[in-house]
Amino acid sequence: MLKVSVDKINDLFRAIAATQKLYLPVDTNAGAQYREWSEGVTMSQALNTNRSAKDFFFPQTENLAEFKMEGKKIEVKPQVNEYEDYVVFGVRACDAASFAILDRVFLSEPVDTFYAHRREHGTIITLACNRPAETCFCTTFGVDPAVPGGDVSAWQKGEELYLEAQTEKGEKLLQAVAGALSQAESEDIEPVKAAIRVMMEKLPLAKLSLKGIEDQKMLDLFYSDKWNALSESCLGCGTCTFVCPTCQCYDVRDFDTGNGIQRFRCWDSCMYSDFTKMAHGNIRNSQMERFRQRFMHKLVYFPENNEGIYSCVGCGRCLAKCPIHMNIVKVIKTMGGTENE
Amino acid sequence: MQRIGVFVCWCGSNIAATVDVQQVADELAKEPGVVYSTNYQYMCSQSGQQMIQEAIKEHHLTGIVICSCSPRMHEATFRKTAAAAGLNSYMVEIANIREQCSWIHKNKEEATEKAIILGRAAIAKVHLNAPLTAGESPVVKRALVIGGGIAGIQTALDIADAGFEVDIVEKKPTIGGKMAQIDKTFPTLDCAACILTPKMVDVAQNEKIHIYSYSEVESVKGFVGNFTATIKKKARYVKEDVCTGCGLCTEKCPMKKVPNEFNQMLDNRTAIYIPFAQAVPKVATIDPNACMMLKNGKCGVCSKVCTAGAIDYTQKDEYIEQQYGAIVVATGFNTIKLDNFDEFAYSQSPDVVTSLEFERLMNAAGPTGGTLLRPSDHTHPHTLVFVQCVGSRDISGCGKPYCSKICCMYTAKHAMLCREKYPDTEVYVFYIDVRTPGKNFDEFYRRAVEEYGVHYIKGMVGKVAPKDGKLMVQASDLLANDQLLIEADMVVLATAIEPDESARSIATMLTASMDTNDFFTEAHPKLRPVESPTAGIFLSGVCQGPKDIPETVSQASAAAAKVIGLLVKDKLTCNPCVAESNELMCNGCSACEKVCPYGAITYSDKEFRTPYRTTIMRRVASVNPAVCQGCGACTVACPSGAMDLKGFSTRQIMAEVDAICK
Amino acid sequence: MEKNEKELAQLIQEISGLNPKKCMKCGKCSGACPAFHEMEYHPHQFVDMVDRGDVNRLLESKSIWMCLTCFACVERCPRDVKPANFIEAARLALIRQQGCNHLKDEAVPPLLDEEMPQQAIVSAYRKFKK
Amino acid sequence: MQEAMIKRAKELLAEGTVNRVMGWQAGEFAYDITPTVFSSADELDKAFVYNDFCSANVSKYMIKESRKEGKILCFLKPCDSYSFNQLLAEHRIWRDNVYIIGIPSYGKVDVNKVRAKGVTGITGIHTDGPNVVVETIYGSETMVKMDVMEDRCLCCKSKKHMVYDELLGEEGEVLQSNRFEQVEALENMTPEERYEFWRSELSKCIRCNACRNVCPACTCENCVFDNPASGVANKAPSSDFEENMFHIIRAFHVAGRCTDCGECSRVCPQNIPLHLLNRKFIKDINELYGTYQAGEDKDARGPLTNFTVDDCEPSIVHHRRG
Amino acid sequence: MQVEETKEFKPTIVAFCCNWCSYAGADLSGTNRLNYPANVKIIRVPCSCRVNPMFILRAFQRGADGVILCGCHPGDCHYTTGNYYARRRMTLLFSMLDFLGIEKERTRVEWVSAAEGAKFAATMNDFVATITKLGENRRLEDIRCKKQ
Repeated sequence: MLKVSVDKINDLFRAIAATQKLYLPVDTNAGAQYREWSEGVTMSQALNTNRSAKDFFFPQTENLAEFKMEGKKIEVKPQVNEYEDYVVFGVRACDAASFAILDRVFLSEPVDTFYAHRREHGTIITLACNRPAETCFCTTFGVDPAVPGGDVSAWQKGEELYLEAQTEKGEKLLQAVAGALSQAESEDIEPVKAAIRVMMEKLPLAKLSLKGIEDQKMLDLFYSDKWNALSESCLGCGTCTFVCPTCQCYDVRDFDTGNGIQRFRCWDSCMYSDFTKMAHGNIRNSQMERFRQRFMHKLVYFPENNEGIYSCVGCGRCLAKCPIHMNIVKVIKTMGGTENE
Repeated sequence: MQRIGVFVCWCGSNIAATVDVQQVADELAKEPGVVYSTNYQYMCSQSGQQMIQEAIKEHHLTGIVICSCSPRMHEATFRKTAAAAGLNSYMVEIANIREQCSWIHKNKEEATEKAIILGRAAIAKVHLNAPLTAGESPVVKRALVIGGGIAGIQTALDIADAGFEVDIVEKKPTIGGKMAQIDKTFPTLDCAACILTPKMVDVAQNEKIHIYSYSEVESVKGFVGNFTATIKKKARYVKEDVCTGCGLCTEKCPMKKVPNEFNQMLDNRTAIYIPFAQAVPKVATIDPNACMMLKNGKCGVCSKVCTAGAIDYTQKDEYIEQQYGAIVVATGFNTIKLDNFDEFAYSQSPDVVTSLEFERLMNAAGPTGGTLLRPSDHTHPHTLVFVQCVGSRDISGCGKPYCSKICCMYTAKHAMLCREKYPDTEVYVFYIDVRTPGKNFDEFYRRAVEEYGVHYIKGMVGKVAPKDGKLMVQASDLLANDQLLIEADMVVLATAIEPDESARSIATMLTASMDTNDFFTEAHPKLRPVESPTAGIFLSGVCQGPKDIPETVSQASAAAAKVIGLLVKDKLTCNPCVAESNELMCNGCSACEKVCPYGAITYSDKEFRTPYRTTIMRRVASVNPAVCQGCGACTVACPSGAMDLKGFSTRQIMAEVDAICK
Repeated sequence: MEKNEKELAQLIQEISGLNPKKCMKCGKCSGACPAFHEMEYHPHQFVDMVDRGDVNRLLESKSIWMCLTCFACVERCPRDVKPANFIEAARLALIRQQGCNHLKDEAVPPLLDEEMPQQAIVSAYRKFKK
Repeated sequence: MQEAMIKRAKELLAEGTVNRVMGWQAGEFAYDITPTVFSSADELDKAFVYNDFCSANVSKYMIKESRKEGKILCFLKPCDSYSFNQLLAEHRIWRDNVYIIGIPSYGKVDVNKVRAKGVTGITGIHTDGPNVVVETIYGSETMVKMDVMEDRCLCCKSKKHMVYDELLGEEGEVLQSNRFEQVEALENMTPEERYEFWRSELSKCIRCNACRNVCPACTCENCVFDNPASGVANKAPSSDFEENMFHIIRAFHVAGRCTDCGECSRVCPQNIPLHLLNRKFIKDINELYGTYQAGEDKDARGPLTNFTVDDCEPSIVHHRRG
Repeated sequence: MQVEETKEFKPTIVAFCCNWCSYAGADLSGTNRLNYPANVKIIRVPCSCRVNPMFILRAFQRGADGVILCGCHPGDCHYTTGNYYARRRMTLLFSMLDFLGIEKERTRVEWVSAAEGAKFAATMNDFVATITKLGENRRLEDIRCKKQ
């Protein structure tokens, strides 16, 4: 366990930024957003960033290949990226937990090399949540915001920031910046952890449980007539999917640049009417089906295929951002999720 | 993938001198889809065209690009060439490398480069061309003429002469219009009735012409070649086919104090009436607002005296639906109301009259039997003042901003007739400008001044005040820089004319455009003066703008010629480059309909299939290809991109943009 | 600060906010004018003079003070030229030329009536001198 | 107001005038209100709310709802009624199937503004006179309502309903609003400053399409941005240009039809002031072609489907302001 | 000489011309041999009202440095009212581009009749000069479409 005084935190940042790029949440007029640290940049005190941290490994758009055309000749040029090491500071437990879910998708065979490279080069420093918000329900999915995970975990206690490596990568990073840190005891942060857990208990969604859904048959859930009412006012926008740390669907598109074709991938949303549209048409024609797909995927299909792991980490972004305030919590409750006593 | 052929024309040295045609052909040959590329001295020549046709056949070309002069020159030529070789004419695109390249650029390298880019743009476009077939729509061989004045009469006669059926719809009980009210005509001074009434008789006797008098057009649907009009035949309470026009009823009718509109209300008529002796059809009409029988069921005299038994108090308005290939608007004019012109004392003294009233006062068939008498005391006037431009050329909002065109001449006519018939009268004409452009017009006016001694005074009347049975006319004499005070017996106002009040609603019905003065707009002010921009609608007479009789008649005949030109066709070939609405994307918002200048877009509620065997009703637009002229206004108004223009589709234009900016 | 004739004409146009070019020289204003015979220059001439920039004669003339401002010409004018407004503008332009005084000091004594009360003279000065 | 609305809704349901009620449903934390269709008195009792967080404009739902069997009761706030009227003008709503009750709106509270005051863990919020009291797991806080009101409500254009079958509460007036101030401020900047401003704003866009999908003027069956044949379709802001293009075309397509309800900015998860683009068009239209308020008169011709012979030339843009 | 010329900035200009007036006007300037720079490339459209704002943006995206729209003089439209609608649309679009900080000089509307060959050439010369002075389009470009 190491520590640094909060008023000297820039020394730590400086030390990290000396060898690689450092990203951390910064206050902007669009809430907290990850920005590259440079001298003078201060870290946001917000609980979480507007957009999730998945952007680091899975950016919204990414070039895959290019087809150069000259007259009738076509040349295929695969996308070659140069990857550099980087550090993300201030990731919360929920987002850190989301990486494991993304890994299951992108790192299983066939491995998504773009994702794998970015994942490999990134070091995550997480930060425990001292002031959780009402929209938080990470505990429902077994995430403990007092033990935030990542390559390095950090806790803030008063004017001190405590850091502890969780992985080899984290170990290496902390060693490299050891000059900016001083030794500390693990017990020092126990009160912080305890306080966080107390706060988590008080949250309005603390007792949310999926037990009631787990007990139901998949097809019963699928054919439930409750979906109609739930999806009735859904606008079909992609806000929930785009701010979600675990949504990982993308579309591959070609863009005619006039000199050739740029093939790229970009985030897609199962809420969109043209999602997975094929030559024959669309498989999910109504917004109800699309809506159902999103939640069935997160709460039923994904755990079915992934040892019971839900594809939701309870970060609460969709609760805050949905234009009509329909969200996974309301879905869980309506579909039979119980209040855990 | 298209198989495209590129043909680069030298145009002798016109292109070849500044553009390296060989290089253009070589470069364009490298473009995707181009399977054949060549250049030749004169592509438009017989042998050039032959070359194109052979290439089309030999290389199975699906599209061709001609790099040559402006498409305005030879697009039609090359389209025919392609068609002759079995290729759809609309699979041809022209790259304009003469007018817009070789002729304006001196540097050969630059010009060649530009020619290549223009060629690429044309290739990009032709890639997206689709074969288009000009649609055909049948033509109903019958014309509708709205208005039975001299304009309508002449148009109808000319159309009927060519062997086509014509219907005249006239809202008054008789045809004849304003000309029937006029006494003499300028500049020849022959009597209007003498030249008009024979024409009216011709109309009545012409088998091809049907007159719907006392009728109005209720609605018009359809489009060029195929209009459906509903005509409302107002109840005249007299059986038209039975009435002999003997006029006995009009003599016996006890209701004798109905103002006579034919005589501009200067005298009275009976409740059952025939407007004038030569009326066509010569059939009596009962005025429902005046007839005692119709109002309170007490009277029935006309019915009793009618030996033919033509009176039918129970008659109802009748609606007739009829199809037409063309519609001619001949709605004519009226004199404006003089409510805004108190200074001329029109409402204060009966001796202040409009020129149309004056016509009636001078007319042998008029209220005074042709003797000029003052309406107030029926005495002979000795001093007459004519005021020109009353309400014309007025931008103050009281009158009309335009020149009414006919007043100068008829005022000269009136003045001259007065002096001729009554040499003891003094006649003053106050004018701003005297406008006499027309055959024998200026001579006519000068005769009034020189031979008849009419006092033409440049200036305007500022005030007319009735005083002791006289009219005190205060006016300026600009040339003498003086103010005059004339003691007149009568004042005649050359009142501005305006389109008939029915014109606006008819224009709406026909989706024909109008100007701010409610005159119909012509398709082109110089080159298509008798057509409305709306296909199949033609304009005759004053409804299009102020005109005198000779002009009206020439325009009427011109409109007839245009109508005949349309009706002789069995089918209309439509420009295939028209807008097309994709019903699947249309949301029925009406934006396109609002910007369409031709009324080519209509809406209907349609049932659409939705998933799981459900359906939904949606309002969608459809374009009538026979009416659409292909301007494309709707394509941009449409936010969803449901509306596209064939031949100039969004994708085609964007492909051109891409090729040019590459 | 004295303005030349052109500028004066311009000033009159500006004050009136009207366009003399719209006049079609019909003379209806003069035909309607009740004070026509009192004037050296007549309403239609005002407009024309302003248009041509020939305003010195006009400003020196008594005609502009003869206008009753009855607005007959304004009412009757078919071209919305409003001659009376030009006349009013001409008056204002003239006054501005005189340091905003309706009368020049030296012009006052000859106008005085011998029997005019003192008070009237004083109030006249108040009224006509700013 | 909420009680009166429920009472009236129940009456209309009971007498069979309507068979459904479009309203707002309570959520988890007082502020997360969802527009919902209620079909029974029980449902209304259970979850119907009308409070300072019922800001969603429900008029767009009427496109779909009015095509269903039976009549629906719809509560419209003044600004929603403009949108509704505009949709009527565009023949998108079947008027006969909607029963409208106009309800007043006293300005809605923006929970983001509450959060921006450092408040988190919100468990309840209620209005108390001019103040808003926020209950959180960390304690309770009181703030002035004006400070946390939605921006669009602070420059409200009208408290008057443009269309209704009946009214609850008092009818308001069209207001003199200062809603163009921000647009003006931008206009007064140099082009460079404006460019920087919009670049920094629009680069935040994640193309979630919330602005488009919530917009009551964006009712196309198939948006050009979703239609591969349109030539402009794209799913992601994959270049600066695409960001600009999306927002220019989005604003252009609703120009003359946008009622300035402000939903686009409300729902933007990235807080882009999108309404400024629409307002710029409105301001230009007002200045160049005469004041026009979309949704005010459903029979009026929109400014872009209309013209006058004496319209200004496009070069006016070159002459105006610097 | 040649080397120098290639260095010089040559803007790409797209001119949308309505078929009936401006395209004919452009032809006339050719017939009269009135020069204007070769960077101007004309796209023929039936009427100025066919030009969608999307076309203009597309041109900028693909590398145009200036876009000009030419149509019949107001009142002379072949389709009677098309250019009136185009006028409103373009006014609002240009104003919006200006609002976004994009150089307003890059877009222009000119009314050129079929008889105004000289005006067409003069307009193009002037427009090219303006754009050349303004330099490359940077604010509304799409980097993916840049020639590499």
